[in-house]
Amino acid sequence: MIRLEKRPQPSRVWSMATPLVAVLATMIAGGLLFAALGKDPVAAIRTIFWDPLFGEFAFYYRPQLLVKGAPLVLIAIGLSLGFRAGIWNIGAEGQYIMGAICGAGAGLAFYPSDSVLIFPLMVVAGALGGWAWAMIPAVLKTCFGTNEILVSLMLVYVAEQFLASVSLGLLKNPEGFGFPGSRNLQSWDSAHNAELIAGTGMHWGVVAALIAVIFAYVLLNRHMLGYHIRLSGEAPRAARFAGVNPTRLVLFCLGTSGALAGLAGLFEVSGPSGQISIDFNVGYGFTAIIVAFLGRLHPVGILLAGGLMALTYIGGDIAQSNMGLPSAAIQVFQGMLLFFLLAFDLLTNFRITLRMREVA
Amino acid sequence: MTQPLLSLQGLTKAYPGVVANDTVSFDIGAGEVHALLGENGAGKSTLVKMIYGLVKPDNGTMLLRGEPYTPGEPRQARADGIAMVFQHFSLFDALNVAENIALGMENPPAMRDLASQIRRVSETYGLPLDPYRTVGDLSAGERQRVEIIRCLLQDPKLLIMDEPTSVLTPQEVEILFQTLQKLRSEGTSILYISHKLEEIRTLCDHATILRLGKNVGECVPSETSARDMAEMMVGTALQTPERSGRALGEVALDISGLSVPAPSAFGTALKNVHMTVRKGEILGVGGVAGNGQDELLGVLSGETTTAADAVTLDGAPIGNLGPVARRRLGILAAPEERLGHAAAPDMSLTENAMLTAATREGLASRGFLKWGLAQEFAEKVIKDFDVRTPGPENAARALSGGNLQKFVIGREVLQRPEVLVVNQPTWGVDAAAAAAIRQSLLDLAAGGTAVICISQDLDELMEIADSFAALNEGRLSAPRPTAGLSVDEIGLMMGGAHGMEVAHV
Amino acid sequence: MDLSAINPVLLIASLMVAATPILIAAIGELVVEKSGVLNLGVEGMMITGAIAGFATAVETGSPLLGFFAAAFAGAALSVLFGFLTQFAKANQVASGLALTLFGLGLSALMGQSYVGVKPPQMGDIHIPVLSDLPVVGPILFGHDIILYFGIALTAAVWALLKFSRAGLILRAVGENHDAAHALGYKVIRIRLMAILFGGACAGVGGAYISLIRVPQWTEGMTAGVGWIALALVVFASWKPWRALLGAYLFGGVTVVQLNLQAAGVAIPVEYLAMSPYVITIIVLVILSADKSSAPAALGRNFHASR
Amino acid sequence: ADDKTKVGFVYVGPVGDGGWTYEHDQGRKAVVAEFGDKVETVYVENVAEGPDAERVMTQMALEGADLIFTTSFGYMDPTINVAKKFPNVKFEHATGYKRADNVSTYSARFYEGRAVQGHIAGNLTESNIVGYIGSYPIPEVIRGINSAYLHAKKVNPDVEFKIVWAFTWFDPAKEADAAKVLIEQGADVILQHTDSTAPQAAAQAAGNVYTFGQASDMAEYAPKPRVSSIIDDWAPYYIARTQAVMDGSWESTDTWDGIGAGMVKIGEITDAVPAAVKEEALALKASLADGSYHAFTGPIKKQDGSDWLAEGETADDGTLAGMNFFVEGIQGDIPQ
Ligand SMILES: Nc1ncnc2c1ncn2[C@@H]1O[C@H](COP(=O)(O)OP(=O)(O)OP(=O)(O)O)[C@@H](O)[C@H]1O
Ligand SMILES: Nc1ncnc2c1ncn2[C@@H]1O[C@H](COP(=O)(O)OP(=O)(O)OP(=O)(O)O)[C@@H](O)[C@H]1O
Ligand SMILES: [Mg+2]
Ligand SMILES: [Mg+2]
Repeated sequence: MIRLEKRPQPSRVWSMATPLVAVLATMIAGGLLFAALGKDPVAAIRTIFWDPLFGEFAFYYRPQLLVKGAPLVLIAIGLSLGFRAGIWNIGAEGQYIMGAICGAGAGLAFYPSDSVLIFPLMVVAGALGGWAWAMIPAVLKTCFGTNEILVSLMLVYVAEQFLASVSLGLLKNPEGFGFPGSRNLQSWDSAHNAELIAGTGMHWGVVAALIAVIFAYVLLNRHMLGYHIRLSGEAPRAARFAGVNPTRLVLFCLGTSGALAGLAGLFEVSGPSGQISIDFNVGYGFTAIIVAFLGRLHPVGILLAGGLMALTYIGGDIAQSNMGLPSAAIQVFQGMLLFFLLAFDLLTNFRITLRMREVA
Repeated sequence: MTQPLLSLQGLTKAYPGVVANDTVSFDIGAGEVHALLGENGAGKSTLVKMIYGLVKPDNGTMLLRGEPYTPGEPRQARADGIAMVFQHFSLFDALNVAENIALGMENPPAMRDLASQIRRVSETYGLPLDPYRTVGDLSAGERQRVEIIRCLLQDPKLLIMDEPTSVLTPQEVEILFQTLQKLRSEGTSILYISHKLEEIRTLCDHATILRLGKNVGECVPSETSARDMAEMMVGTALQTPERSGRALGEVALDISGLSVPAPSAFGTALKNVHMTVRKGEILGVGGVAGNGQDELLGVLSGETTTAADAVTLDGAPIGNLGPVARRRLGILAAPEERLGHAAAPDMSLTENAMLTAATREGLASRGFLKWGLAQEFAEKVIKDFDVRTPGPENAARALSGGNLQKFVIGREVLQRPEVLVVNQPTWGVDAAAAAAIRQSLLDLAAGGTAVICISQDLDELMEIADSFAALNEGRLSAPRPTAGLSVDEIGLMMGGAHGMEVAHV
Repeated sequence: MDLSAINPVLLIASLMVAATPILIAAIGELVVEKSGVLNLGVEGMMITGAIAGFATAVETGSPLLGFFAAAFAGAALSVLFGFLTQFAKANQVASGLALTLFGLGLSALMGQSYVGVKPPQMGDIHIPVLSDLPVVGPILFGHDIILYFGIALTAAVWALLKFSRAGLILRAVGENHDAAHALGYKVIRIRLMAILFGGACAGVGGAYISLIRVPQWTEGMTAGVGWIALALVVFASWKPWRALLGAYLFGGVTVVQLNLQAAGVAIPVEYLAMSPYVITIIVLVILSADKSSAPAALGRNFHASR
Repeated sequence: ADDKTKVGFVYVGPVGDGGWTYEHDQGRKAVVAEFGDKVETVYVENVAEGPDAERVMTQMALEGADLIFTTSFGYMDPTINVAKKFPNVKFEHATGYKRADNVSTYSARFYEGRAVQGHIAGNLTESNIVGYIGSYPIPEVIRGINSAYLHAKKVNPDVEFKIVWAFTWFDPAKEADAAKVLIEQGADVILQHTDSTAPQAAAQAAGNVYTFGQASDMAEYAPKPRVSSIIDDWAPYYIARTQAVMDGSWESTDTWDGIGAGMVKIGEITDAVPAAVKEEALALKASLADGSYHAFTGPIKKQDGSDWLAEGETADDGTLAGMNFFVEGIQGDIPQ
């Protein structure tokens, strides 16, 4: 008979080891899936995990890992603060969109100025846009007790409609022959979030993501506010007893995650993506939720998880093109990764004992 | 002698790190009221859970009316005529009385019939209950009636009661006893768990005493003194805390005319509460659980804020200040619920030290935390209060209840409070540790601290408090000096019998 | 603008169709949440049900078999969630999201050879006389059988929760799992059954989209309906009839906005397009005051320390 | 293996979308069928517009692709960016307007097909209400609406278009709703610029309603409600361009082909259409194919009544490419 026994305290060893075990298990189960689809499993796993890092064209893919991973990490860091406190913002996608729209809009209002203030202005506007969008569920929650999961999610759909609307109207490129989409910010130096060092993939969004990781680490481990965030998540009543004001915490957590998502949107629209368009958003806000959990809501974990997730995307695309794996298979693969991680997490908090029941 | 109703033979149950029951054997006769005694953690609840089929023994056998009895689940136990009133209520706040009772029955009749049965039985036994009321709105005493009636409706042959009186006023206890006597006269056996030895002496025919999971003795309670029984339970001689006579200073904390609405759907509203505590005084607040104890603590600790002048400290209004500001002024508190309120279960003791000590112990500067200092403070608490744990890096939930309680009380006491509010300071703590905690409260008071001790343990309050007030449905009675207060008077202060009546025989 | 072009009878009939997949999925989730479990994977189970039902209907030629297969597939997927949350004690929010991600991928994989295939048709039931009544005929009696199944399911779940012992036990488990355990109810087993039921309902809801409402198979075709179903449960304060009302309201807003567009009403299209979501938020705010029947143990995992 | 020509395809949707991406993938398969061992094709589906597209194109170029088709408007800037880095790789961008030495653009004149549909629709409608399901109000879609309207109006002066914007490229349930709404409001012919068969099914359920296949033939709904269709047929173009790369004759071009070149096909007109109408429609198709007739031939006024094309004048490609106005007679505004 298999029995679970709660450990007196979480096992440190397992909390480090489970992500690795989960990745291994995913490789095995994913390999089986690929084999079932008639592909060479070993080659597929190698293509996804090895080639982007050490393959022939790694010089190109490694910087791309930063480009793909940065927005994920930036958003996930913000989300993790709320998740730690038991505040569930799952509408980061909407905040990302609104950040991009506000940031790009603020910049484009001054087109074609070459002031050096344009980009900083856009950064501020982007953060504010995401922040404001997240404040809607925050205020509704604190004033009316409305469920923030659902409100933030509904606002994603609203933001998507809004994005379509500005792509076709307000922000449409006047020189774009009537096609939807804004001017390309990549070709406007004062608004372009260019690579800081050419060929490295390092742009301001990557810098911001790294700063966010450090900031979150210090906040959670060294600062009263971060301590209160953790406390609220683990024991809300004890948090109240410690002096935490739940309303302020909700506003802070949702506001911060919104602002970071908005920043991610801004850095993306002014950099790698370049323009506001109907299909500007590509699901970073949702993927970041997965990254946050994959990183076990820990800043360093999120950094690694963001990298891992980016790797599966990039490697997945390579596998599609080189091996003909359908993109759905990659999606299933990513779902498995999360499943395994959640399942193996069990080992951190529980001890599994196998024993024969003696006959009474 | 006739065949016993239930015979336990060598029951053993081990949990990781603890042997909760170690080859326990005894018999319960038909129509007998059998007491099960023992300190906290001695294994009483575990034992009755095995009888009720909730826990499977590792070893040993049970015989019911001479037949082997191995209940796989509570349903089977109920079918065999065994009913149980749980120590921690097994009730559902959002459901009504009838639904709660139906959940505890095997084949409940249709709701309408059940409701009339509930009315009938509850009246017969003097425990009036409205079957359609929502349980969350009931007082603790009424909730227990729900549990008891749930059992009575099944015509039990053996009724197990795990600490039923801790939530009752003395008058209610009196009535409960008459109910139980009536049941006994009808031939029902009762297995009765309580820490209140005087109760056991009046009620029970026979007692089994557990210590550290082992059966360490039996006695006939009416023929044994309470002190002897206590010493059998603890295994050593008991010492009572010293209370040196001390002079009371001026008024430290004053509450006047405070009313607070219930914080949640199933909470209690505080109504027109007046209270003053002087420096060096220990004010005992008694009352049955669920009459506003948590809410009162919340108002004092700052978790619930009120109009500024409703609460004053040394004459200064503080009612609008939150917990942190109050700590800065020296008002500290230790809530009843250790895990989840006083401490965060999954955090280490160091982190839990930070929980309340950051302000007064200077564990943070400009919001940045000094974990080194926090750890030192945690170590000091562990050392000074004899908290048994490998070290401050352990999670709070890895500690036994008593040790965590010592940590929680120590954490507040060592911060040199001006006013200390404690709720149930020795709940679930063994006698020696309880004595140490009480002593530390007395020492604090001797040093000039005003102490408010909220407790359901009247003996405890009589032992340490200078004056006594009782909470009853959110109202606080006027405090009276403890010296010379009789149990009857206390009972009346606690609200008397709360509408219970003597069983109609 | 020509509002007279909008025929209220047809509008009601079509909003009933638009509401049915949301309704069925929401009723399933309502039962799950009543047992104290929050499964955010509705979207993933719906889309899996959509393809499983579609494929089965195409292969067997029977839409009804398709619906059975969809229920089975939805339930099968929910087993994963049940395992993660009930045995591995994983966070329910994360597990639900994982389920959605996985379901979207899996359905796409399963559906590769069903793109562009036309499914067998599920006939509307025609009740002589009744279906031909003016006004009420088309509204009440001119639909397919699954639509009626949705309404019957609502009624059944309502009755079950309110009057039956099973419903009482389910509510008890969602209210206080420790107490339920102490009384001898198998918390994990009951929750697993609720999760399975929720999965089956989500599957049927998904298949309604791919077999009746659209009907065809395309990847990602549920397009967020699962999330709306989740919103609906809260919105309905965990009351089945209110879920029905909510589903009709949401379906109604969607259909009405298209009607207004077609009638040329001068409200900017993008506002009309976002209106269902905005209205959902507004109603959520209005109804959030009523938490009376929110299961107290919702989202908390149970571990019996035996 | 290096003597093989490697052709890459970047798709915006899944190949299983049954519409836009599906048809491009049919084109890819035609290339494989045509050249067999001499080519190797690779594709990546579900590639988001923006940096992901740029990465996937770069990856294909790095891995030795000789020719890359990027099949969505949003890939325009990424295509140009990547093309700069790989001067020896040829790029083909669909529906855009930016070209370079190694970047061609290509698109199809769907509006020619819309003209034929409009002609049939104008004849078939009895309620004189034609429903039109638009995705987003972009030039491509507006062009189609204008073309269909002009030709419906020509045969039926009383015809009226009811336009519903779905504001999504892809949401079968919403498309179904939109079709039902239009039918309920009196439309007996539905034109669609969205890719699913949901409107066909709705029309079939409703009974006496006509529809047209879009992007693919949707023949499963023939002969009625689907009476004809516009089919994207990229195969001839893809084969020709691959051949050009093999020959070394590839040059940067701007291709905007219609019925004549076979890039736009008119699916079989079924017998649900009266023979006379069918004949006229085929004649219209023929004249569009041989260039003797342009779908936008004056006199045409804009919606606001201002003149656009004078008698006999035909629209220039520039205006058509960026078309952002309705022609006279269409009710309602283009959402901005
Ligand atoms: N589920 C469990 N897992 C591990 N240990 C347990 C569990 N339940 C009880 N124990 C341990 O078994 C011992 C006996 O507990 P039990 O609850 O039976 O004591 P008790 O005599 O009823 O105490 P109290 O007077 O506090 O109710 C304690 O040390 C307790 O910590
Ligand atoms: N539910 C549980 N799961 C796991 N371990 C438990 C559980 N309950 C108690 N324990 C463990 O059992 C041990 C004894 O706990 P308990 O609180 O019952 O102690 P106790 O015997 O009552 O001691 P004290 O007199 O100090 O309260 C502790 O180490 C505790 O971690
Ligand atoms: Mg204990
Ligand atoms: Mg006990």
